[in-house]
Amino acid sequence: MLKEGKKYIWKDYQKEIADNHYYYARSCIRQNFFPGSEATFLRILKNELNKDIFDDPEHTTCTGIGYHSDIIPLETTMTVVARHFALMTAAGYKNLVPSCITSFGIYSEILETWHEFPETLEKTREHLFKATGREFNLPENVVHTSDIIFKFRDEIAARGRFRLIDQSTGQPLRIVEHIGCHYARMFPHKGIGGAEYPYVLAGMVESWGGEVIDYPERRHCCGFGFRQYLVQANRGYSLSCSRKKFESMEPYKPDMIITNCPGCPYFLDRWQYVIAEQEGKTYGENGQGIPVFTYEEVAGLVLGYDPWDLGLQVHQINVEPLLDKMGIPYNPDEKYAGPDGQDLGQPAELTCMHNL
Amino acid sequence: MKNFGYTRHTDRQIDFDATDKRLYQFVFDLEPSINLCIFCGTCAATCSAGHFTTLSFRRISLLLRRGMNDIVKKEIENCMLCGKCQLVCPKGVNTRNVILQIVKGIEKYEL
Amino acid sequence: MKNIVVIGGGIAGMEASAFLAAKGYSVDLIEKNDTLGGRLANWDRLFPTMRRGSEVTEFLAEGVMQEAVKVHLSADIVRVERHHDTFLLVTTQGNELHCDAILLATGYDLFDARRKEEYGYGIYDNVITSADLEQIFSSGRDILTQKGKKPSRVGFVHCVGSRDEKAGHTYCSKVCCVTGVKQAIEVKQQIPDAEIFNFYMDLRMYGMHFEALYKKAQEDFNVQFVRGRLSEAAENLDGSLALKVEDTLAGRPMKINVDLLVLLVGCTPSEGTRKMASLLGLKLGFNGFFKTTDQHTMTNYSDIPGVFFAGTCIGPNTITNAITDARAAATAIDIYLSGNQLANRKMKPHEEFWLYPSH
Amino acid sequence: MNYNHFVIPFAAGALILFAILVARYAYWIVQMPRSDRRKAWTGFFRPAFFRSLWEVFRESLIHKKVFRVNAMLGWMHMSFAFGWFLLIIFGTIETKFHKHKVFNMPYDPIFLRYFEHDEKQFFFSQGFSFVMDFLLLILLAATFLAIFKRIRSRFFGMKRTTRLILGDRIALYSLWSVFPLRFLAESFTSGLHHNGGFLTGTAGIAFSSFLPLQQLELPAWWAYSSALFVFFVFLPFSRYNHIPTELFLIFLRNCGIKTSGRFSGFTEFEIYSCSRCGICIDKCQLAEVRPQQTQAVYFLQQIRRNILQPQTTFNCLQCGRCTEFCPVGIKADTLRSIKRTDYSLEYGFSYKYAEEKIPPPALPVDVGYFAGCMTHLTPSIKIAMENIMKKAGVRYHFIDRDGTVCCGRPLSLSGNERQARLLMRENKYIIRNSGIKTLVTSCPICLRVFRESYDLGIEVLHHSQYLLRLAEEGKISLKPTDAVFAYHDPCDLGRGLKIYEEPRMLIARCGELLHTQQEKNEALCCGNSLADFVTPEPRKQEMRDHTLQELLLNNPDALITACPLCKKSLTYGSNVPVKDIAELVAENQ
Repeated sequence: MLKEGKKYIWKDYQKEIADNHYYYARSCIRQNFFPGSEATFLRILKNELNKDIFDDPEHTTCTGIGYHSDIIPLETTMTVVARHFALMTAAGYKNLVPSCITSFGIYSEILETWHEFPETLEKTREHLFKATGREFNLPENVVHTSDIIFKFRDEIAARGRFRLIDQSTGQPLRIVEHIGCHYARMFPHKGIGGAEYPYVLAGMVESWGGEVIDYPERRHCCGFGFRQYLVQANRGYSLSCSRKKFESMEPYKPDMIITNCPGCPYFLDRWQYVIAEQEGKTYGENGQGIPVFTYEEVAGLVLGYDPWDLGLQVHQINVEPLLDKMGIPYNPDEKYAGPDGQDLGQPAELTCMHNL
Repeated sequence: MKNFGYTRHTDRQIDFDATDKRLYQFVFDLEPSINLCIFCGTCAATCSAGHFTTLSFRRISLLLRRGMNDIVKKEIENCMLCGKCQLVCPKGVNTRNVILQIVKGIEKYEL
Repeated sequence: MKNIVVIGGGIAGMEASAFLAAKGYSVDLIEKNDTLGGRLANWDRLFPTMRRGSEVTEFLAEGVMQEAVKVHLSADIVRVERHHDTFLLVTTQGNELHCDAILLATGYDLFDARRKEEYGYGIYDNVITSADLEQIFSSGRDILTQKGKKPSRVGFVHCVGSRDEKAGHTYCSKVCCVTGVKQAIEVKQQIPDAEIFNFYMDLRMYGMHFEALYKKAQEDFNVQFVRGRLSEAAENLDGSLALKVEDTLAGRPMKINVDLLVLLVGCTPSEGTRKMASLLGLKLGFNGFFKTTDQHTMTNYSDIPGVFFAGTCIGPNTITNAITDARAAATAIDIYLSGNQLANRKMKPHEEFWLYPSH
Repeated sequence: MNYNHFVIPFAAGALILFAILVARYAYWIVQMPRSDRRKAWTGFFRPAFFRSLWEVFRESLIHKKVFRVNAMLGWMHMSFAFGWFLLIIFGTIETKFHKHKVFNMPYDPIFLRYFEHDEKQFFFSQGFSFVMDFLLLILLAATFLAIFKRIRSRFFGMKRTTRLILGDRIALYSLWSVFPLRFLAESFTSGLHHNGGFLTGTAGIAFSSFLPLQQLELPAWWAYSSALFVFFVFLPFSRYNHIPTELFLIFLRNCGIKTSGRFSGFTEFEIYSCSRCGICIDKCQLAEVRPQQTQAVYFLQQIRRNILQPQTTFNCLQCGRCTEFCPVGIKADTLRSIKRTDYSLEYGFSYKYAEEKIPPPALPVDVGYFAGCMTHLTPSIKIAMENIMKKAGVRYHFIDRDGTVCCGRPLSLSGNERQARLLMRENKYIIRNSGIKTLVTSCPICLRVFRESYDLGIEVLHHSQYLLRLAEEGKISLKPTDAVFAYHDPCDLGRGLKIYEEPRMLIARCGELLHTQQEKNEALCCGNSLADFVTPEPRKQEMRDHTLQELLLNNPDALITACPLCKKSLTYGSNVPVKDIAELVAENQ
């Protein structure tokens, strides 16, 4: 693998990322499955980087899930997106930062459609006005939250207390990065590093001391695929996709997986459990699973935040072995204790997975 | 094993390195003209048995190379060895001997 | 005596220069490299004969020598002025060349395989181009993987940068298919144990004896041809490459590992073509090669009287046809300079771009 | 009693030979089926015995068939066989007169010259000397021819000659030396005792002028006896084994015994009767295009040596030309068919799909037309047949109009008799189910298997036979033209089913039929035989071109054949139209 070759490609895929004053759009999935990640993002931006970011309570789904499940027509999506822009305009922001990769894809796609077919933009303005009486300006800068973290990755590294290093050996952790499909597949030039060798997560891993693994099925989808997961009978398809990735990355002995998409960390995490239950096959060191993280969680770990504040207790795959490896202290007793000390409940007993 | 209401799908992808190419090698060694096949399908279109069944020499020739011997074995059963395919083949593949050698190979390797 | 400047010292430029000089013109041949021979100088053996490329360049050089063509090596044109029927060209060395006709033989460039990102050229250790492989052949080195192992399986990918709208080249580069077959045979000759797989969309064996070469590859060298274009390559732990193709004839996706992957890169319009087009104010065709006056009959003629084309600057072509075209261009220039009526014939204009989306 | 130690090699050799042959033949006879053995015993008391004697004289001594194929070769064989036979007969008689005794030692006639020098003592002694010398001269000439044939086979009009194995070589060289050594030994003796005939006597006088015959005489007789010893001992292990074996073969065959279905003791007689004369090599079209040793002679040799290769078994057109031309009458094509079943497959084919796909006719009709797979590839034939039958007002059922179930012969030719039976069963059901009384097919391949293996109980005709019948019944009338035609006999139709005349009679009604070099039972194969599993396509085309060359020698206007496969094969290489007999009839109707 020639790093220079990747750098040659990366230089073609740079994008402008606004410096400050962000309008934050939360993700349906993430705020439910990984609430700690979004909280951490805001915490990092506000407390560590001193940025102005507005977390608007009025915004809704971008309709991405419905749209990609073929149950929401494009016009509706456009109007909903237009409403978000109206909220942003009203709040006085120009830089849109969605937390969800699919939302990022939706915004990018809609903006591109309006650019190619201006009549659809006019129609949308009309629809939105008729429905809500709102008007909007187009955002000046639309980037994904992972782009923001990428932009400030070196600042985070500088302020960090931990690095992605195995404390016992001093060797960098071996990290699989997994990019959400909607990040750059549709518009390679809207993703840092392009679609084939995205640099957004790899850049973070490098800055924070880890080593990126490029394995054969790196580009393969996690298998979420909306329809595939949402219909129970189709879930085998999702499962098969993730399994293909695990099988491919297994020989590289990864320490962790880092992702920037709502669905991917969820499925890469949960499917390991399902595969263990269904086939008795386990991955990771000693068969204890490969822990899966969002980039915010990893940034939080680097910055020395308390693992349970990051929400790592909601992961299916236990993160403790990795925390031990990195030398990050944690209190096992507080794992399932909520902010007020109430019991969060624990995952059910597992039959197959080792050491859980 | 827990029942989740779904199971993993078998992969449609041909994993070339995981399939058994002994049969192809066996046939190729005895009838190298099989590699002249350009998969034009003339053979399959004229096939007497293909008139009644799904038999296609073109597909057999291809799947044999990919080591998908189960399908080959199943499909070849219908061949009547009449030789029409051989007469129409534009590349001179000795189709009938290929078929015979495949069956022989299936017996040899107990596929 | 009338002067002619030929720009580009590849095979077309060389042969046209020799023919024009033999006709009694004073010919200046401008070549940007320090040797003549163009792309052929980097090619080892030729399809379908397997003769050395150098034999052809030597033959052509003999003509250039014999007819005392004035060869300007390491020279480039920096300025062109047009005065009625004559031209003034200024070279990088400061030479001012006055001439009555210009022959453009600016050839082609190879497609930059790095642009086909998913194939990993320049990223994965064991991905090389057909041109790299020719270099290995010419040098007499063994074909080895990056780790110095003899490859036990080699893949060839056809149409890299050709017939690919995403890569910006909609046309067929014409020579890569048969080059892929030729190189597959050569690799097999060097490594008889190796398995060879050629991944193709269509095999275009249009030339005389090309089909026979293809058949030989199948029959005598057991080269496997897989109809399916490579979608993506990824590197395995051991440095081999995991290829994803669809076996379109089986109707199934296929994964196959190879130790070495050869990308059969296509032809693109050359840097020299673009430069001369802007210096002369010539139109380029839809694909970026020179636009000829007519597609069928006036392929050596540009829209500027006195400016002519030869060889692959108007589109990909074989050596055989480039040489023939060079001689045709020499004749066209001769007819033009002799004032013969033949030069004044006109074709009804046609729209070159009717084939392509609105432009 | 005459005796010298040098008689031992001869006597020992003769005893060994006798012992081996008796053991071997006894074993084979035991291996024959009981019914065959019964036929053989009773054969002695039937005309078969005398027919056999006559055939032995004709073929084993005179070699009539060899003469027919190649006169020079015939002469050589006759010289050896008949010459040696007479030498033994006259030698024995001579001995009897000489000794005035009925019983002599078996070696007496062989070495008579050495032991008996007084030539004047008995009746006609000079005459015997002359005859014996004359026969020796003929045998010496034959030896010379044999040696010359080895060096220059083309002189005999033979393009190829058989390759020898070790046993053959030793036997051959010893045979070559037998008669020259006898000549030397007898000459030396007559040089000393002046008792020879015109040849040995003269030579003896000449030798005595410059050779120390006293010292050479005994060694020469030793050498002669030793050569006989070597020849006798190696005979059973060489091609010359055919000499005694053929006698039995002729008798057994005349008793009505033959090989069918599987190998028996009789087959052993057949296999060992091959003289390896090599005629089958020259007659084999494969020999023209491929160097492989696959012809009948090699096939039989490989069986004898138990090294039969599948390549040899399956690399054969089964055109039957080798059988047709074999001087010994070995049915090599039948043997090869049987041998192929050794390679038959256990399973791997299943045809249950066939029968329900082809429906019987809506209304009962008498005539059923079966086009066959190959006819569907040459649709002009079936169109012609339909046109003729419609025009002739025949009500017929086109059995395989919507798809053919293969007749099974191609499978049978691959040795998979069991699977072929499965297919035949399906087809038989379809044909019987159609309720027809006459089955007409355009394909000789189908026709042959319908007749030989189907047991349909109805009339089965080739379309040429049927068309001739229609013409003779006046249902179709043919207009003669000026055109000249050449006719290609399809192997299965001609040599296979002996249908030579019907197509010719039809052609004669349409124009002039030219003779070709090799026709009827001698006809060449089109090269595309379904029986051959090995020959690569380019070589088949080469064979086809040879065949076409011969067929088109007299520039016919069209080439007529009566087999869709032959038509398909010949069409690609021919520069004149190639038509099926049905097409010709349809055009001239």
